Amino acid sequence: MPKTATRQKADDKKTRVASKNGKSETNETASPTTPSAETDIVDVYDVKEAQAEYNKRRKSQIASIKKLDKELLREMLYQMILGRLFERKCAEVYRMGKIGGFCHLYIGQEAIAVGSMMALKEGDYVLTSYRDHVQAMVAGITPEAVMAELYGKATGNVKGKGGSMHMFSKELGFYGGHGIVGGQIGVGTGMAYAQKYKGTDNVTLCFFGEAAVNQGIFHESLNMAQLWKIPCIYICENNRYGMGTSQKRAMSIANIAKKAEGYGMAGEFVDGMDVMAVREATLRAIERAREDGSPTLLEIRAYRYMGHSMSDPGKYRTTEEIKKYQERDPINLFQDSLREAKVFTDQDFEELVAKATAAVDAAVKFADESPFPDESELLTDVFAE
Amino acid sequence: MPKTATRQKADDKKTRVASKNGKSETNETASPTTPSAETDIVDVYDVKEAQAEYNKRRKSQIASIKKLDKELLREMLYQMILGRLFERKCAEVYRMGKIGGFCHLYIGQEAIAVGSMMALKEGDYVLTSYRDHVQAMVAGITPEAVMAELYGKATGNVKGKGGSMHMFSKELGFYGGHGIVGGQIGVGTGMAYAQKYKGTDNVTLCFFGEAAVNQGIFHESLNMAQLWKIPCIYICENNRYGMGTSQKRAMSIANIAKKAEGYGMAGEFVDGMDVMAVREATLRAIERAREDGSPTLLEIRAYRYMGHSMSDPGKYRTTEEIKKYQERDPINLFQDSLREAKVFTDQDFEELVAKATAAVDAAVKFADESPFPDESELLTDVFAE
Amino acid sequence: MAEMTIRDALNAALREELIRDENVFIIGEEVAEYDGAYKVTRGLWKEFGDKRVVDSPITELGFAGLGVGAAMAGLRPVVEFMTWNFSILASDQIINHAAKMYYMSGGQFNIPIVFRGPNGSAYQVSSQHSQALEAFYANFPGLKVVMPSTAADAKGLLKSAIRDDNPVIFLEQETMYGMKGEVPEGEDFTIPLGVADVKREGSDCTIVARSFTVPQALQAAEQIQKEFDVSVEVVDPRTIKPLDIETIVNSVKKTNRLVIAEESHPFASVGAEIAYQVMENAFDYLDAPIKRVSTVDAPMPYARNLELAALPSVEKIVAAVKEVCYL
Amino acid sequence: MAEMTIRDALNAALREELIRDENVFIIGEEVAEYDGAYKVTRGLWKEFGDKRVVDSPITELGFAGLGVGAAMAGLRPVVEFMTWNFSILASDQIINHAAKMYYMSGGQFNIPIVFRGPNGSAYQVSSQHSQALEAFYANFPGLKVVMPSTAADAKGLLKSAIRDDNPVIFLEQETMYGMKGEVPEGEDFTIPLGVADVKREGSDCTIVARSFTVPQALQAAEQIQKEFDVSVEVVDPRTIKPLDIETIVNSVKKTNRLVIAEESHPFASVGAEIAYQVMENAFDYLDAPIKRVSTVDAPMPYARNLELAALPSVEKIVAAVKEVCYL
Ligand SMILES: Cc1ncc(C[n+]2csc(CCOP(=O)(O)OP(=O)(O)O)c2C)c(N)n1
Ligand SMILES: Cc1ncc(C[n+]2csc(CCOP(=O)(O)OP(=O)(O)O)c2C)c(N)n1
Ligand SMILES: [Mg+2]
Ligand SMILES: [Mg+2]
Repeated sequence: MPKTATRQKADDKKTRVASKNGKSETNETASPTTPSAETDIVDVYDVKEAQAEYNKRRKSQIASIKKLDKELLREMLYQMILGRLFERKCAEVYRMGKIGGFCHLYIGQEAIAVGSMMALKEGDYVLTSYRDHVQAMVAGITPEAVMAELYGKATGNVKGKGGSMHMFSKELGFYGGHGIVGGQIGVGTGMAYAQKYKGTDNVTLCFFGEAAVNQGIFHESLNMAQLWKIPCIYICENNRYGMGTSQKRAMSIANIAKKAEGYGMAGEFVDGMDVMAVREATLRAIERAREDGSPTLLEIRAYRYMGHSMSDPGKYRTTEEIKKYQERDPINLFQDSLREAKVFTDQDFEELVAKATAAVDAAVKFADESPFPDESELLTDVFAE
Repeated sequence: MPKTATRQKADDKKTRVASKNGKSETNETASPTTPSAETDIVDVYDVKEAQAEYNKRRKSQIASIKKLDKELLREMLYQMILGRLFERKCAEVYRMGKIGGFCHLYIGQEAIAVGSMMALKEGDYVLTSYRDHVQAMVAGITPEAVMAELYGKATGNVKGKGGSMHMFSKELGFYGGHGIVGGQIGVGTGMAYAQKYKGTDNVTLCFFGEAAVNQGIFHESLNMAQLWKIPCIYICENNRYGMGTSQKRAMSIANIAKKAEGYGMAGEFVDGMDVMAVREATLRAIERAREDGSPTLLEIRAYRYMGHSMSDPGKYRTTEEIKKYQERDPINLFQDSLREAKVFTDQDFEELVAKATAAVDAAVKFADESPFPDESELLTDVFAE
Repeated sequence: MAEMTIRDALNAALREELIRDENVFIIGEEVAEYDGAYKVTRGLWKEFGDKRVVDSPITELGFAGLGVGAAMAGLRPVVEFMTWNFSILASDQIINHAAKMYYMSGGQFNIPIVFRGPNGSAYQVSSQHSQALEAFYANFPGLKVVMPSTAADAKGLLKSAIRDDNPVIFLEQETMYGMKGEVPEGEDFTIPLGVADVKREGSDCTIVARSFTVPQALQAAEQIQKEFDVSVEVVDPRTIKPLDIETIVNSVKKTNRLVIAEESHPFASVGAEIAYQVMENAFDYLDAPIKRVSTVDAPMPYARNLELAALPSVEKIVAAVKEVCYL
Repeated sequence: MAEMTIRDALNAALREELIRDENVFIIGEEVAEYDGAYKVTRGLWKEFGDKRVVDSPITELGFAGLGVGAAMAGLRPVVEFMTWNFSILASDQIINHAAKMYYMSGGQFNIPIVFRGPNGSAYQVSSQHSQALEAFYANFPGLKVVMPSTAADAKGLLKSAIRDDNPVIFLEQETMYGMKGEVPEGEDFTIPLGVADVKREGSDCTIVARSFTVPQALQAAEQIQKEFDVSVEVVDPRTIKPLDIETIVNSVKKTNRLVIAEESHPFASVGAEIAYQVMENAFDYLDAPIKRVSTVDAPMPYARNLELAALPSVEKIVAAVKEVCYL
């Protein structure tokens, strides 16, 4: 009985990074009951239903896991754990006043960045919104450079000039880190346009939230992408909320993937708690894009565990709702599959958790000990010479 | 054999305002052959196909014509003829240098403004783009006031301050006359929002071209309209071109009405050469809107006979193409139906043509004799007191 | 008089105008159930409900356009931008539509609408979230532009803006929402648009400051008084457009020296305009070149030390006053 | 030297840069098959094909964003706005993305892109189509702003703009496209950004004019010379940002009098900025207040007589010169 096996393991602290001693993980002081019928979005997409579909896929997934390179699987799980622990640490040091401005955490969405980005090849590009720490690290930016940036230090990923919302690495093909909701959809379309212009078969992964879908630039960009066959893969990270507003209070339809039809574009709905499903859907989209530049819209549904940003009290959803989604924690689900596939043992998990913990601690130490930027930096990088 | 009957009548000059002695009507010096495969859009929507569908509807249409009030039918035909002759006159006086700036003519699209606007009731609102002369007149603005505005005279519809693109009448519920492609889609959504806010069952007809559909504000507005049930009827006047660019070179799908699905909105494709079809589709949309505010997207397909504006040489389409569409001239088709329905005789037609001709001549005389605005007008109407 | 924060003063103004005129409604991101990203609309949705206080999707151009159309049809929308940085996406509806509609329609359709929200910097929110946009909008005829710096001004000016029959750009400052001040009692308290306020009387030098820089200018004035026994007058135009140049010019005619402090970037700023108009009207009274203190001409950096170096400050204003007074 | 129109000079610059660097491509509405709404790109699509010259849908924000992304990825887009009025819809991509990317990314991603098209009035196209937007963009760090007034400047500056590694706002003027001038031969002819040009030498008064007002200023200078034997110098900054204030200041130090003529609206205009900087750098040299001639502070009316009354003109510039020269 794999399921019960899972449940038992779920109580084994050492191998569980997901749930912190059973309590729901969030920085919110959420009210115990639904504040308004409006904000109860469970009817939009039922967690049980998602789990049922997941269970149907389970067998074939175990099989495909067995086929995958073990080191790749290890790296995937490691990056998910690192992302989780790094973001937890951000919340901790933010409260200590080490980080300024806005700080948007990725906890609950790890399977999206990891599942999709680890399907890329050399020369592919990635860009996302202000919720960018984990994508940045999966792209290869070190936890040290990201944390130092959050601290506004000279050793930060962008020398302390961007902060939490603006991570960038030309060398690693990570194109940011953008603060205007939807803005990166236009930019990403252009990056992919350049990839095709140069005659490469490379693709761009453009991440954005479900609320960004309502912005005009989404519409303008998808039309051009399909019209001109631009190899951009539009990944809508549907974490159910745009700040305090649930999708159903902001969007006239529930099924975002369906919007692709309005452009004659390929669209697919993906379970964002299932890293393997994310990987496979992304690979299908990548194949189309490398083939003839055809773009794809992926709606990948997960859940934002924490508040919108560190300053979000989050009175707009219930603890029940948060708990409900957390039952399908992407790290737990992946660990269970890996265990069932007999790829890794609990000891492997412990090692990865230990490694990630060490990396996060080293990042904080590095950030703490780094100097603030020199004031002369204020007027540099305004114009390229 | 109604069809041949029609063809015979087609040669009867006196009763035909549509085709000018058989030549295709346009201000373009169009090349005889297709300049580029790209611009041959006949494959997108075949005129024969449209005519075939039209013939299927024909019987029931004749029947519904017979049920309609004869004076309403007379007014509908009159407004179509007036629009046609008024725009021809504009082209004529524009060439004489009487009109400055841009001048966008409506010839070929008359059935859209007349069929839809004449289905409205007191308190409903209308707004459109810069291609606004005919909508303005159907709303009740006199040909004199419109022509005087084109002449930039003090007696113009907006005192010479707006010109061809900016006709307005608060009294008549005509909300302009807007020059930014797509801009009026946002404004119209707000007008309808106010109608609902005030608790009326009124609706807003918001006209825009097919190229405006690609603007972000179309997407942003339709989402809000469906989300909040705003009684706005979005009428896409698909005249096949945005300036020199055919729909298929600018939009990734051919079927604009289908875009409504991306918002969960009602959408309908309408033959814009058939004024009765336009009227009936609009009535269906109006009913939905008055009921509970539900918006509708109507794609009404016609054809722009003239160049985009008076300064458009129009090298991007062939005379064959223009001729092909003109075979289904909306005024001819309506006259044929009225004749077949035995509602009007050729004499009625002649009277209407004579009346419209007189109205247009009077408008030119009025505009010619009117004074230019006083220079003191330059600084008035900047702020309301 | 009651002491309250600028946030609460704005909230009171909104509440009073919602009560006073049922055509007034508020629309914007998170203004309703969330009580506003910066809590300016706190409690209003609970009190007035879905019709009067509306959470919009994140579609700045769309809901600005909706507001313009609603205003054209007789309502009085108050459109909140979560921050003014995002209004750039909506600027076509503000500049090409709201600002021109009355003129374009030959005086038929005025647009009674208020666009409001926080402007300028907000503690390390970096370059895309720290812009002061008064110059961006003030350049266009048809728009009124307001920038309050105290609780009383915030309340009195916002009420006037909502009652005004024209589009009004109402620029607040996030770091000032918590500042307290005395506010006159009563729903009838308003402050007319277009009237400057002398925030501090003085005889030797004039500082024209607005919003963010007003508290700094007042501190600078105190410091200069103490250190050099030089008396500085602080003039707050409060409304940028229409600009009460007369009050400014009269002050300069008295002090013969002018410093302009502003949070915006310098190039073609409102400060440049004020300098030009003062020169035009009081050229012979100026005993020194006008000195401007603005945010540096670079995007806003994230690091706190760099951000502080970028922004105007008491020190920078003091230095400017010393320069024009040859101290 | 070859005589050609500004339109042809721009066209030649585009053509030469398309040949010189295959990363250069042109995108915009009607730029390809239609040869450009104002024919600036005439013949380029036929010569270079679909890849290098691209007709875009009417989605200003979208194709500006596409350009920014393409530039980030190493291409050199030349984005045409059919007119700058429509760029307001794209201003978020220009101001929040193109202008800030290099700084935000700590110097990693520069944006080599040119945004170009006609700016200002164009014979009775009314308020939504007649705006001069140089102040709108020049206020934001990270953007260069260029405004040519002759065929030679148009060609030399556009080539430099395309080769520049930063976002450049290149503002043309529709009513000037047909103006002829001598243009140096050869692909290597360029004019560096940031260098002003003295279009007419003079000793008694300086007129700083740009784009639309340069030919007017030159005529005004002739007229003043004839009528009053007063010698007027006309300085054309050509690049608004970075601004060559030194050349302007040197001229004022010589003439002691300054008139600024501009097509934009006055409030917080580039003219205000020039006035401020001149005052800052040459206060003691000014024998009269600086006088500015701008388009009136009202939306542009349609009627020809009103439009002419709204715009700057030779007469208005002459009057301003007389005023500052006390003639
Ligand atoms: C144009 C714009 N409007 C508003 C904001 C403020 N804001 C930042 S994030 C956010 C919510 C976005 O939600 P979503 O797109 O779902 O992404 P998520 O935060 O859930 O990852 C808002 C309103 C912004 N940054 N940019
Ligand atoms: C935002 C904007 N971009 C470009 C233009 C220039 N322009 C005016 S009309 C037009 C074509 C619009 O085509 P469509 O929407 O199909 O309407 P139609 O002219 O065919 O009625 C263009 C590009 C404009 N006025 N506004
Ligand atoms: Mg979200
Ligand atoms: Mg069209």
